[in-house]
Amino acid sequence: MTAAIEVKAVDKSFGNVGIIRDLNLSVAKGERHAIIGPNGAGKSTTFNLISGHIKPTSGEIRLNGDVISGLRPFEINRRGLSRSFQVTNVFARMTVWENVRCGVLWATGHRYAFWKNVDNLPEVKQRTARILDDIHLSHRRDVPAGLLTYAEQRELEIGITIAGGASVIMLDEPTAGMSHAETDRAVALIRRLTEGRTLVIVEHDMSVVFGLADRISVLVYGNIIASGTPDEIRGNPKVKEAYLGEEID
Amino acid sequence: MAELIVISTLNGVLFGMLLFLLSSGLTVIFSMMGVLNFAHASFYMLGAFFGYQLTRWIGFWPALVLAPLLVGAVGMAVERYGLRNTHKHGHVAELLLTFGLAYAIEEIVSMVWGKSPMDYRIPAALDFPAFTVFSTNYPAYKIFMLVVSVTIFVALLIALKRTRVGLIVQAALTHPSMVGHLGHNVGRVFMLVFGVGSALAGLAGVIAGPSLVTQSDMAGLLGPILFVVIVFGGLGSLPGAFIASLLIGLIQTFAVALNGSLASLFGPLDPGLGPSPLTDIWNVTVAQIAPILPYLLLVLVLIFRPMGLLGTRES
Amino acid sequence: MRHLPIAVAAAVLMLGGAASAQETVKIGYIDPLSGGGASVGEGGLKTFQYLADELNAKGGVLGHKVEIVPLDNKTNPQESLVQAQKAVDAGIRYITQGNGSSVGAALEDFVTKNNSRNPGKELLYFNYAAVDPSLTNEKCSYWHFRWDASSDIKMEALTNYMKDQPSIKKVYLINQDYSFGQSVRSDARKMLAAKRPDVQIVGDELHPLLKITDFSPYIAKIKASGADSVVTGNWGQDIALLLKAAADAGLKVNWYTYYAGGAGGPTAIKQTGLDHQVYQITEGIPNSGNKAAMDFEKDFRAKVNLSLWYPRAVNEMRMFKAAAEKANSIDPVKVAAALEGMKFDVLDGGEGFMRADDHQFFQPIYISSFGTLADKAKEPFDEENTGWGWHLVSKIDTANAMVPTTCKMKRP
Amino acid sequence: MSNAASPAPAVTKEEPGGALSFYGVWLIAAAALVVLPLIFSSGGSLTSFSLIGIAIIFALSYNILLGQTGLLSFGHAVQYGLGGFLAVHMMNAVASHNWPIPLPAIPLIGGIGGLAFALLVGWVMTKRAGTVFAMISLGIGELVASSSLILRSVFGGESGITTDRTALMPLFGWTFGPQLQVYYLIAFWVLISAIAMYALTRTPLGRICNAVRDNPERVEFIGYDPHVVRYLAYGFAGFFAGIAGGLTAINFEIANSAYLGATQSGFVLFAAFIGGTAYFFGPILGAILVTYLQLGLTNVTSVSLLYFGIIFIGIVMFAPGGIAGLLMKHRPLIRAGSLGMVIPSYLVAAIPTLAFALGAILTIETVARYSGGEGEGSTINLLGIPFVATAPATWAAAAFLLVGGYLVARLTWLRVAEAWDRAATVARDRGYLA
Repeated sequence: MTAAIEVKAVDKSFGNVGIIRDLNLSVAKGERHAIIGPNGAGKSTTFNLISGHIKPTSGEIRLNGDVISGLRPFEINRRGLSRSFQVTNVFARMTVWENVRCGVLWATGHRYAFWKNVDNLPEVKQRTARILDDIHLSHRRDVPAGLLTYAEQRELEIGITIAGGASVIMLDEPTAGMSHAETDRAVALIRRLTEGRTLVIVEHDMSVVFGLADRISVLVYGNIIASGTPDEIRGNPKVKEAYLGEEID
Repeated sequence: MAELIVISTLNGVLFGMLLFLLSSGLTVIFSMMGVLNFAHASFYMLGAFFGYQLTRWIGFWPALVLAPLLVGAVGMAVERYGLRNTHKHGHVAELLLTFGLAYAIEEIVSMVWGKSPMDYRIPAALDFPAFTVFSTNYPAYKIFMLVVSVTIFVALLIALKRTRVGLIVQAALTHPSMVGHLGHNVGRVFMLVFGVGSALAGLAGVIAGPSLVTQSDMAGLLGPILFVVIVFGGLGSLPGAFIASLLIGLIQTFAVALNGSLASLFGPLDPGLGPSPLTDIWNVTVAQIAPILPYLLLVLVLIFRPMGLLGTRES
Repeated sequence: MRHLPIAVAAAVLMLGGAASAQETVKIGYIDPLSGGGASVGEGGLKTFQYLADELNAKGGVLGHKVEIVPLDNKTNPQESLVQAQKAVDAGIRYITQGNGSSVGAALEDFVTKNNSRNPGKELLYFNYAAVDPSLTNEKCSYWHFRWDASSDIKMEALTNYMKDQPSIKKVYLINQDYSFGQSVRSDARKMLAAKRPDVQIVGDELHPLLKITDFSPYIAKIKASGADSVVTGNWGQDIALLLKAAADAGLKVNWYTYYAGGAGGPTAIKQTGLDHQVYQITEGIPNSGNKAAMDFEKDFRAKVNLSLWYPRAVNEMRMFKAAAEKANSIDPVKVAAALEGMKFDVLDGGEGFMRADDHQFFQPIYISSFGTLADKAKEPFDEENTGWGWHLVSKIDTANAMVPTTCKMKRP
Repeated sequence: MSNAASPAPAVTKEEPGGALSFYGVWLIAAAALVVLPLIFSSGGSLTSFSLIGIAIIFALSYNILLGQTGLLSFGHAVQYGLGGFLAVHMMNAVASHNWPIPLPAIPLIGGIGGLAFALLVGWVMTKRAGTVFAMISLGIGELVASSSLILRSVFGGESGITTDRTALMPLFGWTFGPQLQVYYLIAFWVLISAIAMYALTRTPLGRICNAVRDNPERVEFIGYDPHVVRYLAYGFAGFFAGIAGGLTAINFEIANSAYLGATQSGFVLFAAFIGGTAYFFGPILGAILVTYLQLGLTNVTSVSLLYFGIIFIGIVMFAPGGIAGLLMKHRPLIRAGSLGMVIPSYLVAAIPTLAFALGAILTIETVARYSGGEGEGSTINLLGIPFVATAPATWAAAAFLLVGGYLVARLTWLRVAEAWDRAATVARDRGYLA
């Protein structure tokens, strides 16, 4: 079986500074994969590389077996990969309902249609409503996204990300800045919504990581130093030395 | 012919340096604050008019110093009481504010000074031919303009390398997001940069006023070319702005000096064809299209190099 | 025109429709009163208001008071049409305009259409300064009358003068790149070739209209060509800057111009020190030597604080009165009929006439040079307080300032 | 659809069951357009209405860019003008060949002209948004306006190209000579263009345009290419601008290079922004107001453009939502019934604000008279009171109104802000404000 995501020997440098060096990563289909590492290790850069936000200097990235490195983000998205952002990145002046619906439109085949009434598309309507329900924002459907609370915006962020029905979901620190209660809710949400899909997640909160992930990769200085199940990672001396020893005691 | 080349080169470099006096301020302001100051050419115009007025009152030399300072003060006031309050509404609102300002300044200037060209004369001390090339005089005042522009250019370079604000500006040019981390002083730095940028534009106005025309439409004539310069050079790139300024200055001057048209190159078209866009294009001379050359260049550069000559930034 | 409080009232009027008593003869003055050409437009307005006062002081036109209604067109053809429509809506039957042949063409077209669509509400268009020959040739209209000499008439007169000047050998043409500049250029080439085939055209330049801030590259070209005379139709800043750049570069040639005397021009010439090297071709000059004209000039300057830049406006208004009296009516249709072919003694002396074929007024043309005035008693008028003034060089009689027309006049 | 029916506080969305009110609005608009010239039948008002109608289409087309897609264009008149030129050429061709095309179809040709040019240059222009797009649109605008003077055979130099709208075949006995018939032609196009542009905002493309406006980066990650979205929006804006240009050509029977220039581009930006870009009806308000001021202000002051500039700056600084934004701000208060809490403070603030405005007007007019060289004896009529421009009393009055008005207005506006807070709190408590 081909892996959902296959990163092979990817390098990325800005100017002379190499941020990612010889990155290799493989995420199997249906797997929940967490990427952890200290600040500045290149986690977000890795996300940006895979999702097409930036182009690798060298190396190759495959999605479900197809080469996607060098493609534009929307091309990658259309092939079934969707990502969220670390900094909340919603459509601030549009309502919650419209935010999610925008995420649904391409996937339901309406694309750039200018001859259809967007309010009269039953499939779009149902799907949007279901997602709103899923992210518990139905009661806020007509509020402009910019006016939501922080936690609500994070949930909306996830909603937009999954709206298109992508098979691979990438979440960049989905619980950052949340309280304990909110985090628990978000984790449950993520677990439920990514059922049957491939999930790649970057997260600082180790309880989230170890609670959620099937496999974990540890990124240090732009390089994966270890990859394995949570237990393997816990026991890996290299990880302990480079990362866990410092931050998790 | 040699005469034309020498004179055109001098004029072209001169015009280019004037453009750079303006585009450097515009570029720095844009890099730091993300605002493209639409009213920048209006500050140039204000410089010329202040220069004219002060010259009548207290003479050219004091005006040369005072007028740019005044324009700088106006610029700082615009930043402090206008842009700073508009910042929360985003860059488009800021751009629109400066657009409205450009409009208002032009109207105020023509209200106060009228629409006719001002009798803004070259100071007597500089009103003599500096040298003669093939029997054509080259005015000393133009040499003076060139010297002032180059001096400012050098001073600017030194200021960027040696002063604290200069270092901040440099950091902003390379890493725009850095500016956010300047701390509580950011407002003062912005105001200062905006003031210096406006003062530079004002200085360009003071020295260009007597040589070119001092009139209430001078901002409208120069403004669009200025934007071409900075987009062409690459938004936010100071070296890019420098190259683009000189290039456009030279191109515009040399285009005027050329007589060629397609008709003179390939011979006239069959007169039986009658008027059509083809005959229009065929017969137009390079000199006639000189003023639209910058815009043609802009389109070309955008097709082949959307970032501009030395630009690195997406938008 | 400037009563702020009426902003609201005027608005209501605009919607509610404004009709007014026909007791006064209203002449809509459609010219720039704001925007780039405002200073010129204001000068024209004052001239016409002075002339209206003059008529009114003598009992008006057939007992009707004459009123000038200012309508600001910002030198924009489209805005002119809005203003013309506004004039029609306000019951105005005469309009006058001068600045910009493009505006003139638009108005001529408007008047023609309006008069054919709204019989009984005819509008006459008195043109006092739009000089594009096409207005009285291919575009000619029965409802349009032009008092200014069109650019080809002036060129005819100028070349008739130049043909007797053996010192002119190499001529350089520099003009603004638009219809007027182009007709100056092509007429100059055609007429010089016919009258002085030995004269060499050493340069023929068209530059963008009102966009050049530094003419020194052009001056370098003129210098390189070895020209002894330059012919230019440039106006506004394009003539002032051209002369300034010439003086800077030390270019010594004679300048034959259409509009060097426009606002700011005399100051610029004085500044450059080109004493009697700049010639202008006009239908009248202040120092013409004609007593009546010079008395008029004196009174005009005293009251309006301007030099009389539009002697043709004087002819226009006085001739309007004469035509109305001839027709014994202020109805535009009758006045138009009376104007056709009408002979008239112009301000500066000599007879002119309104040719029926194309409604172009033909009149004596003057060539004058600008510089120091030798005899202050004979030539009392200077310009813009420079101490310099226009000196009569040559007067070309009406007969030598005639051009044929291609107009096929459609009469109602 | 259980979730959608959950009791949600209505915030900005119109009430359900909108179909009736939706069609109702357009029916009322249509009726108003028909009846208007019957009430105000003078030639002057017909001229004004025709111009306002054209301005409405033009401003709405501009808002497809600025309000819907977030593209600030300084060269929108290019599409408008080219549409006008194509319409004029078409009218002349139709007249000379006796083609059976009636005049009311001509604006469509103008629209196609605008669309064609937009599609031609749009791909390069819309590669980037924001400031760069703004500058490019400015450059293209200058390029086209200047080129039009070179390509004389097409654009007719500065005189432009004239045409005769009555030379086309009459439709149902209408020759379109009288302004009234032209008005109805324009009104017809205003209605269908407005409906079409409104409908466009309700399509998938329209919504994605909004998304691109809000966050072009994010759009890329939901499958859309923002470049394509901007390009399509640019095309639509060009199409409707072309229709407006075609109508202008019919109205004036002339097209000239001024149609393409910066003044027109500035006009439409003013109209859309002053009206408010965030709401569909904003640019309509703006077009009406700005056209109206343009026609009326020039009669009463020589510095009308300065007032425009000041109004524009005021809107940018204090009400970036434009007039529509100001009006809509009060909607939750009206619904919550707390509007009454702010009205008194408005009334109190109105007096010094008006005094300040009058002081500003008096100052500007005095300066204008003075430098216009007509200072001596010239009077400024303000609210029926004649002020002599040269009299020190006038200067004193101006200074007093300006400074006093400003100081008092500042205090009263603070009270307005307090009243607003209280009213908004009430509205929030009652669930009408998020």
